[in-house]
Order: sequence, then structure tokens, then C-alpha cells
Amino acid sequence: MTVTSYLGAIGAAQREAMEADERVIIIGEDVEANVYGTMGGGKSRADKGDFLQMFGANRIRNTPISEEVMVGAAAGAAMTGLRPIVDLSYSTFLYMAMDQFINQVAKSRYMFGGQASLPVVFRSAMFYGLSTAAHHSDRPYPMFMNMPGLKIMVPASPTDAKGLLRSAIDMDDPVLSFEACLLWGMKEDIQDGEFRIPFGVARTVRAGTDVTVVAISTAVPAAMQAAQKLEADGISVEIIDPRTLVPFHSEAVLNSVAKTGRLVVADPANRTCGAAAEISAIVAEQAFDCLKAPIIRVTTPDTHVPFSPAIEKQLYPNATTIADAVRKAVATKPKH
Amino acid sequence: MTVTSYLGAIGAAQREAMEADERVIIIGEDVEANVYGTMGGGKSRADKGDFLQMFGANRIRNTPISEEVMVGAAAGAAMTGLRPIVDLSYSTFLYMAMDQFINQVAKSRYMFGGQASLPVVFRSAMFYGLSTAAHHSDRPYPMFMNMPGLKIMVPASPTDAKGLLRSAIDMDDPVLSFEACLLWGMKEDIQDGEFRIPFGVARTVRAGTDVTVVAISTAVPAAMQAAQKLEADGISVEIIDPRTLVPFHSEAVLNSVAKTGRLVVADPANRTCGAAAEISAIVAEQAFDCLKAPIIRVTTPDTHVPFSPAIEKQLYPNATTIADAVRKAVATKPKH
Amino acid sequence: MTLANDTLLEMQRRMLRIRLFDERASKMVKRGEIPGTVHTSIGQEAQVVGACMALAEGDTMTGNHRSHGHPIGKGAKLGPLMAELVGKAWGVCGGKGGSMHLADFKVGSLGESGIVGSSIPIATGAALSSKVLNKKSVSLAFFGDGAANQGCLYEAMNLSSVWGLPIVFLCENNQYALSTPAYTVTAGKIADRAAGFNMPGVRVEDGQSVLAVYDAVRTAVDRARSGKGPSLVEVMTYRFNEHSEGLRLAVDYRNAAEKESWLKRDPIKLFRSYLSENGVADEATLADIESEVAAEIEAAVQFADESPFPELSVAYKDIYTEPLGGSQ
Amino acid sequence: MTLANDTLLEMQRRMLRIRLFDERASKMVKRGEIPGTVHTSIGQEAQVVGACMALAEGDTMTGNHRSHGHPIGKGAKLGPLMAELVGKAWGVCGGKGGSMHLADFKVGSLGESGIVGSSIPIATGAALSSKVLNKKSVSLAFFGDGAANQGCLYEAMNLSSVWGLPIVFLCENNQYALSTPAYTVTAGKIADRAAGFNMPGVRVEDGQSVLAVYDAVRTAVDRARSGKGPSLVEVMTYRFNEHSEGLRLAVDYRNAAEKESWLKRDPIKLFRSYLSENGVADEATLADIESEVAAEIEAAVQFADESPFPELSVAYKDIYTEPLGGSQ
Ligand SMILES: Cc1ncc(C[n+]2csc(CCOP(=O)(O)OP(=O)(O)O)c2C)c(N)n1
Ligand SMILES: Cc1ncc(C[n+]2csc(CCOP(=O)(O)OP(=O)(O)O)c2C)c(N)n1
Ligand SMILES: [Mg+2]
Ligand SMILES: [Mg+2]
Repeated sequence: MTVTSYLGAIGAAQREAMEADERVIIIGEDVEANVYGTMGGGKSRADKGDFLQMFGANRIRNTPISEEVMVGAAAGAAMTGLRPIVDLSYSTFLYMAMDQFINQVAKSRYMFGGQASLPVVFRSAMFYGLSTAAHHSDRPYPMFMNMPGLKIMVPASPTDAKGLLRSAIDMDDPVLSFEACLLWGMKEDIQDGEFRIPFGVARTVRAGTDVTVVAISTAVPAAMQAAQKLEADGISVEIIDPRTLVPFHSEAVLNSVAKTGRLVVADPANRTCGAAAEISAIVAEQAFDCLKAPIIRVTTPDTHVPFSPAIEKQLYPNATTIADAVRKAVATKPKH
Repeated sequence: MTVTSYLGAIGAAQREAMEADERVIIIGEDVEANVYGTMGGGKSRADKGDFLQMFGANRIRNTPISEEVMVGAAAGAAMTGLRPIVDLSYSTFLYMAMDQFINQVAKSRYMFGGQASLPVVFRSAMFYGLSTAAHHSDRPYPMFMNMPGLKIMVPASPTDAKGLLRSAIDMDDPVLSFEACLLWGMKEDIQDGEFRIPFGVARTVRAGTDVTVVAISTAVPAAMQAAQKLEADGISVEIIDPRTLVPFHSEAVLNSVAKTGRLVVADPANRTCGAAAEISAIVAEQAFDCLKAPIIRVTTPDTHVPFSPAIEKQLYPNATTIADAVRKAVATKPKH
Repeated sequence: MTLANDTLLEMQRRMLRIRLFDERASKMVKRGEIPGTVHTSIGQEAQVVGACMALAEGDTMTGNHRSHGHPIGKGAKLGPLMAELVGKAWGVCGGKGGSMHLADFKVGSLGESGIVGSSIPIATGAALSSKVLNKKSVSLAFFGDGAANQGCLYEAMNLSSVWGLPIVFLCENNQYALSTPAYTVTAGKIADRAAGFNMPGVRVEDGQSVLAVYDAVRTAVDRARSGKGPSLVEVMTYRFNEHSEGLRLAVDYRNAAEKESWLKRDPIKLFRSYLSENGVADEATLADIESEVAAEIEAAVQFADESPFPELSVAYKDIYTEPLGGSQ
Repeated sequence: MTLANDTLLEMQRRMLRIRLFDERASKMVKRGEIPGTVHTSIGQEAQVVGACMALAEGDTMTGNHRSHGHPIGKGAKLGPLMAELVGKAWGVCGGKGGSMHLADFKVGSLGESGIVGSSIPIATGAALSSKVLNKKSVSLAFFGDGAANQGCLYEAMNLSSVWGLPIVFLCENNQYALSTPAYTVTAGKIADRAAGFNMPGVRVEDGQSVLAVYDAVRTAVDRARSGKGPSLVEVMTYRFNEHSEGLRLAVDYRNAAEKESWLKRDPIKLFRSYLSENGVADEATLADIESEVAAEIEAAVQFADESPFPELSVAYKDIYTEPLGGSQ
């Protein structure tokens, strides 16, 4: 076990995958200079672990600022023998390439009757809570969840970041990895060497009996904080981190709700048609009989992200808003 | 009252708006030649009602195939005094301009503290059920619902098509109009002359007492058919057409569910994070106490649209699948 | 370039395949046998075949909504293409792509795109694979004059140029994008845009000559294969049919005189004359090819007829490598 | 072009405003007084001001993440800009835009864009308005060498060209996009790309000279205003600071010699010499301007200090013209 940061875990997964398979390449803006810190080791090019030094310019490809062709070319390369990892830096730049994501990346295998295989990973960082305003602060995974053909990971810990990313790189389906900047510095002891965490298997972050909290990305640590507070009040919270949104481990959620009868979904994305809406709908359809209280969504409201820290931070789900929702859920007396 | 088709209603709303306000212009691919039939009257340029004849090339602007700049330029034009209507033909071409929709159209008013006003309408046709396969068959409104700043209309009748579109053109907010090709030929008697239908006001298409069906776009006529069948079996269905998804008239749905206790949502979009998920989540949160049965979503499954008619048509919500869902909802015995 | 007689005859054969395939498809649309939208390459066969024949086995290409000619030009089997058009299980895409979205990976056809311009980045990616893996293969992107106004083309040209990718950008300038005359929406000459991206740009004025197209594309392909990077080739041509089969527009955007003058420049007739005048083939040989191709088309139709329709379960297949677990 | 002395002095004044504003912003970042990311235009003042001064009142423009210089160059008040940088209610965008997204519609600044390239279509739309409504105004799009590889630029150039829109595409070529040297990701010369879109393309080699920039842009603006359509102007310049304030990269991608040689070509010092050598202003006048601008900056900071922070309710305002009804 080694203490590793979320960012370090991403770097490690990429490095190990590149070492294991020559077909893995990285393309992205400013990847050579390791601007975002996931392209290798140290502070200087000479340091051990710098990707450009290790893998060379043929496999570490600095691109022009041309997201549309970056994404499409990665898809075309994946269809013809490479296994690209595309670093799109901020998740809000993905829209530039939306046509490629939807009409090419997501649909090609299907539309061509299985002829195309797309082993490609698109990584991007969700920069919310950092005063970067609406053009940079984004949590766009719900839009992509609405489009079949894409797998989606939202790791909330260093272990998950490393294990899921490695699975993603090894997989023959296109994967979008949404990494939360607010977690970049999070550290924990993680398993040494290569390991993989399967897609579609949720993690029970904390067992509990009174309320199920499904928490996504940064909402996971916030839910943990909330659960600790609530424990003091005698409320036992079970926290489930789905880890991947597509595929989504609905059984894990349904089983938990079967036990607790109450559900709060904490999701930093926008509210309308968000991941929380989907999870709520699954439960309202498939576990209705177990429900003792309304399903409460704790999401970012349907606003853009304002620049001023005076008004930004309150918008996202946090320990207080999650705890309030849990208290509300518990306060509801079951009708039956 | 005049018998008017859905397509004719769209044309009429555009014509009346252009006559009323010089600042209204139309830009789009092949609008000069009236390829999609909403740019005026007859079969030949000489016919009365041809938009190019009536309004001239300064206001009817044929564009290159460049969706990104079309959408962005319309936004910029709207910010500086015009009131453009952009005809994007098929809704699946919107992704080409996704960055402009999200980062410019939706966010500019907010990010610039209210300085920007964007009176602009983006029209597109959803071509599903017509064997045009995954690149042309689309129902993308849920993605746009996830992004605040855009208003969204999904008219299911000629009257609504005309009235909502006219409201959209008159409005100072950006509107996306998703028009269903399968409804193009639908005809009904509609009010003569100019009229407007407000956004955010649902239409109770049919009153009923046992089950509420919220139906979107083509699901409205399908739900009507289902309701007629079900009536014979003694099941009384209330059908609500939200008409606009943003704003969404949640009170109308909540009030109906308060009465019926049962909800089926029929939505031709993809399932995950679709409009149906949102509607289900609103009700599961705000009308939980009224619910006597699980909320059932009838949606297109999370597939792309296959070309072959042998396997396409079954995928969308239809009278049978809606009726089945209603029967299932009614069959559930309330626990309390 | 001097080509072997076999190659010349193969050109004629492939042009004929496209012509007869598309003529048949057009008829089938009229009879209601093909659902959806069909765009034919009739009139543009020289441009398609000249380009495809300049490619080698192992080379890759992408195309657009005018989708039949490209795979046929690259040597795809006709039966699975025809079966695809009618939405049958034996279709090259299992009935899930249809006329606008053919693909035949066996011959390097990586997919046609119903979204105008959208497959250009895909072709660029195939060229990237070739370069990174040192495959020596070349990639070619077919797109129309209309598509030449999509921004992704210029992103692709720039990227290919700075990375020295083995790719040819092949603009099929048939002078119209649906109802829109190219000159009304296209600033300057498309071929001239190459210079700004540091690559050769040529225009083949006689795009009805399969040899003229072949020569220009072959030069670009050779350049790409030898590691010298991308080129842009613009081919002037004309579609003989309406934008799509059965489409009827209120406005006649192409005048009769123009149409007539182009109809006279039928690429297949022109090349037939060339072949006989230059002693490449006598009348009997040419007639044989014609009847062989006609028979191939019949066989393709029969193949399509015999094919079953896909099972409904197929609609849920190939979204991912394997079915998703969970609720999906 | 010969300019009045007042105009020349105004140029120097505006360049100084940008310099001192950005120097102050840089300090404030270090002190933790400005949240988020700040990109300065220090070193590029001639390019910014030369372009802005070539525009007239009523003209419009859009910009990018390097966002302060443009509105300042166009004459925006400094107080609301500074208040915006610190996220205050009196900020020009009410505290909702911040450093990367300034806009001041009063002076025709329609908004800077944190998304590289994304505001180019907006500027194109403003030019369309001008044309359709016969406003005679000109629109200018500022973007970097990095942005010049975004496809939407070429869509915008093509559309403006065929529609004859009054727009100037102004590429600020500071030779780097973040850590990426332009020559490694840019095929050919950016200015040369104009020809393929049937418009003039010029490169201002001495982008540190405010007059050289002014001349080139003025020519383009006059052309646009007289109905002759768009132009592309590429200006060679250099940013003196790191890509963004506080950014520290593992790799030193710009070598010391290069940096030093550019630092010697400080546009403000150069123009100061020009002004005194050509007798436009004596030392006292120049010093006065300098202290006036310094005082303006102090006043701007004070304005920002005095401003309250926005109320939380502001986060929910201006998503639409009025609050949505329903559940939202
Ligand atoms: C992104 C996109 N925009 C618009 C369309 C609608 N459309 C289909 S084909 C076509 C014209 C294409 O013209 P061109 O590229 O010249 O090809 P051609 O049909 O002439 O072969 C248009 C506008 C589309 N399919 N995709
Ligand atoms: C679409 C998009 N891609 C990437 C980025 C990240 N990014 C911000 S500034 C920048 C470099 C821009 O370079 P250039 O256009 O030359 O402007 P400069 O910073 O040199 O003024 C990059 C890559 C972004 N903001 N938007
Ligand atoms: Mg064409
Ligand atoms: Mg730059």
C-alpha cells in the first residue's frame, strides 16, 4: 500500500497501461508539458516518470486546440488498432466535440452492425467550486448518460480513480472519465501495482440502516461528513457510491433502499434530467413498495456557475444540505 | 378556424412573426428552396407565400453547412438587435453546435450579469420512426433540459406548434423548438390569425380519474389511443401534455397525480436521464404521499435507432406499451 | 501514370457497379422497397472510382450520406450492401445502418456518415493509427462541397499537416449541397484552402474522367504513403439525379441547360469510348463486363431478397461490446 | 495613416491602463485577493490597443480568456472591471463572469469567452446584425494563435466572406497556446489561411508597435465598413507573464534568450520613445498620463473594495429574462 493522491492515481493508471500495451497513446492539449499533472512524475522533464521521456512523442501527442478532431481522430484511431486516452483537460470543452462523441464515438459500433470497436478513453476534469465561472465549471455527465454507447466513470477516491481508469483503458468500449478537481489532492493508501475495478459495481462507502444516500463524485466525501454528524443524532446513513454511472449498479441501490426505505440522492450535476433524476426514477419504479418517504434530490440547482465565491460554493451539495435532506427523509412518517 | 397541418402551422407562425417585426430573420440550410416546407406557401417560387419572395434574401438566409457558426452567429445577432429563427433541419445536427448552445446561447445572459439578451429560436425536426437510422433519428431534448438558460418546446398539435412558436419568437430568451416529423401531417382546425400559447402551461388533453399519463410529443396521440382502448376496460386516463419542458408545469402534473394517485410518463426520448426521469423524480419528491403505485416510464430504451423498420418502430412508446403501463399501474394495490 | 489494362477494365467495372446498383436502388425506392432516404452517386462514378482505385488494400476511407459508391468503389461485395438498403439481417451492417451509413471494414470502408463532415476526423484517426503503428497505410476522407464548410475539416487538415499524417482529403464537388449552389456558400476555391494548412491542394477540373481523378489522387496517396503528409484533392463533378431519390422541391435550383451539358459528360460512356478507342478492350469485352455487372446486381438483389429481417433483439445488440448490466 | 496627437496619446494611455491594471491584478492574485484564474495581456498591449482604437463607437467585439485588455482597450471603465475580478456586486458582470469572462456592452464589448475560439461566431453574428439592419458598425473577433486551430474560425470566415459581413478576425499570435509553441501545432502561417476564404490576410510582424497594428486593423475596419467584407489580421506578439498568474509548470517551454529579446520590445516603452522623439508629447505630459492612469487604477481598486459581495439570490438571476415558473 502506498499513500497516493487522486491525481497521482490517475497518472499511475495511465503509466501502467502504457507500459503494458504499446497501442495505448495519450493525446491532448499541453500533455507534453504535463500541465495538469497526470502525465508523469516530477517537476522537470529530467525527472523519472515523465511520460514524454518514457514513451516518446509518438505516443504522447500534444495537440492543437481542436477538440472536435481530437475526439474524432481518437475514435478513428481506436477503430484501427490504437487504444487512445484523450485528455480533454476541462469537462466543459467536451461540447466542442459533441457531434463526434454522439454521432461517431457512441454510435459507430451499433450503426455498423458491430464492425467497429472503440477502445478509447476520454478524460476530463470537472472544475467546480474553484471560481472559474460558467465556462469552466461543469458537471456534464448527465447529458452523456442520455446517450447510449458511452460508458461513464465518476471516481470519488484515489483507489477508484486508478482501478476504474485502468479498466476503462483495457475495455473495448468508449469511456468518459469525469474527474473532480476538488478531489485531486485527496490521498489514501492504495494497493501497489496494477489493479482494476470493474464497471457497474457500486461501492458501499458506509453501511447504515435508516436512510440510503446515493452520492456521486464530490458528494461522496460530503455525504460521509453528513453521515458522521447524523450518527451523533442517532441517524444511521448508508452511503452508496455508484462509481460508474453507465453501467449503473441499480441492484445495489435497490437493495439498500429495500433495507432503509428512504433515499436521498446527492449529485453535483444540474438538477433537471440529472443523474439524481435517473436514480430517483429507477427507485420510484422498481422499489416503490419499500419507500417510506419521498425521494429527495440534493443537486446543484438549475443555474449556471457564477464566478464569485460569495455565491458559488453554496450551490453544490454539501454536508449540510445532505444532512438536512436525510433529516427530512427520516422525519417523514411512513403512511403504512 | 381553418384546418391546418402541423407543418403549415409552423410556417404560419413564422410568416406572421416576420410580418410583424422586421428584426425577425430566418437562417438555415436550404431555407431558400423551402426544402422542409416551413418557408412559405406553394410549390413554386412564384406562388404567393414563398418567404424568399415575401421577405427577400436579406431576411431569408441560406447558409453553408456550418452549424456551429450558424448557431453562434444567430446568438451574436440576437445580442445586437435581430431576432433570428434558425432552422437546423434535423435535431441530430444540433450536436455540431453544442458548444455554442451551451457555452454561448445558454450562458451569455447569466455570465455577463444580464447585459446580453438572446431573442432567438432554434427549430429542428425530430425524424424518428422514419428509417433514417442513428445519424438522423433523434429526440435530444433531455440533454438540453440539463442545461439551464434554454427554453424548450415540444408541440404535439398544430395549434400548439403555432401558438408556442409565436411565443418563442416574441420572447427574449433562447428557445429550442423540437418538432416531430411524425406529426408534420397532423391536421386540426386552428384559430385564425395570430395567437400565442404561453410557455410553462400544460394542456390537459383528456381528463380522467384513475391514472395520470404525462405524454410528450408523439406520445400524446399514442396516449390518446391508449386511453380510448382503456376506457372500454373501464380505466379512466388523464393525459397531460406539458407542451414546454422548460419551463415545466409541474403543478399541473402534481395536481393530476393528487387526484389519480398513479403516474405513467410516456416519452420518446432515450430512457436514462430523459424527460421521463425528471418528471418521475419531481413527483416522487413532491407528491409521494399521493402515490398509490410505482411511477412507470414508457420511453425509448437506451439504444440507438436502428435503420431497419423491422426493428425500429417497436422501440418508441406506442398505444400498446402505454396501455400496458397504465394497466400495470392500476393493477398495483395501494399499500395504505 | 500508365495503368495495366486489367486495372483500366476494373475501373470501368466498378463504375458500372455503382451505376447499376444505384439505378436499381432508385427503382426500389420508387417501388417502396427501400425505406428511408437514398442518395445516389450516379454521374459521380469517375470521381468515386478514380479515388478508390488509387488506394491499396489495407488503406482506409470514410464517406458520407451519398454512401453506396464508396464501398462499392473500394471493392465491397454488393449483396450485403443491397441487403443493408432494404434493412435485412444479412446487410453489411446487419440492417442497422441503411443507405446513408454503409461500412465494410473488410475493404477498409470505416463508415459513411449521415452527419455531413462528421466522418472526416475518423479518417484522420485512421491515418494516425497508420503513423503511430507504422502500418504504411493511407486514409482517405470523402466529403462533399457542402461538407467543405464544416469546421472539423480544417481542424483535421491542420492536425494532419502538423503531424504529417498519411491522409487524402477528397472533396467531391458536385456543385450543390442539396438545393444550395456551392458558389453561393463557398468563399473562394476549396482546393485553394489547402495552402493555408501547408499542404498541396489540387482541383481536378475534369472529374468525369476516371483517369484524371486517379492520377491526382494517386499522387496524393503516394505522397502520403511516403511519409510526406496530407493533401487536399477537389474533384469537379455533377450528380445526375436529385439530391435524394423521390425528393421533389418547389424550386428548380439547377437549370436544364446545365443539367443537359453535364449529362453529356457521363463518366461511364466517356471511359467506355476511351477503352475502345485506345484498344484496351473490344466491344465484346466491354459488353461482357456490362452483362457481368448486371448479373452481379441481380445476384445482390436476390441475396437481399433471401435475407431474413433482423430479430428485434438485434436492436439491443452492439451498443457496447456486451450487454450492460444494471438497469439498462 | 496620420493620427492626431490626442489619438496617439490616447493609445499610450490605454496601453498603460492595461499594463497597470494587469500588474495590479497579478499582485492581487499573489495576495489571494482574486479567486480563479487570471491571464494578463502584459506585453501585448500594442496589439490590443492598436486593434481597439481602429474601431469606432458603436462597433462591437468579442474576446477570450485573456480578457481584461480588450474591454480596457475599447474604453471600458476600470472600476467595474476590477470589481468583477474580485467577484463583487458592482462588477461589470455583477460578479458572475470574473476575470475570464468580462463584457461591457456599453463600449461594444459583447463578451470574452473562457472557451477558446467560442466567441468568434458571436462576433460574426454582430456583423450580421450590422449588415441586415444596415447599422454600418464593424465587428471584431479577438482570438489567439491557439484558437486559430478551432474549426469554428473557418466556418465564420467562410460565412462572413460569402455574406460580405463587416468583420475583422484578429489573431493575437503570441506564439504559444499555454505551453504549446504555435509552430508545433499550426500548419503554415495563420494569415495565409485567409486567401482560401477569399479575403485579405495580413500579418503584422511588428505587433509591439501600436501604430503598425492600428494601421493594419484600420485598413481592415475601413474595408468592412465600406461593405467590402471581412479580413484576417494576424499580429505577432508575446506575453511577458506566464500563461496564467501563479501557474508553475514543470517544463520551461520558453527559453530565456527568447523571453529576454521580447522583453526588450516592450510596446509601452517603445511607444513612449516614439511619442517623445516625434515631439508628440514632452516628458511632463507623458509622466502626467502615467500618474493619471496610476490614479485610475487606485480608484478602480477602491471601487472594488467598496463594492459589496453579491447576494446569494443573484446566483439565480439572469438565467432567463424572468424566473422560470414551475418546479425550476
Ligand atoms: C451536419 C449536417 N447538416 C446538414 C445535413 C443535411 N444534409 C444532408 S446532405 C446535405 C447536402 C450535402 O452536400 P454535399 O456535402 O455537397 O454532398 P452532396 O449531397 O452534394 O454529395 C445536407 C445539407 C446533414 N446530414 N448533416
Ligand atoms: C475549447 C477550449 N480548449 C482548451 C482550453 C484551455 N485553454 C485555455 S487558454 C489555452 C491556450 C490558448 O492559447 P491562445 O489561443 O494562443 O491564447 P493565449 O492564451 O496565448 O492568449 C488553452 C488550451 C479552453 N479554455 N477552451
Ligand atoms: Mg455537393
Ligand atoms: Mg497564444
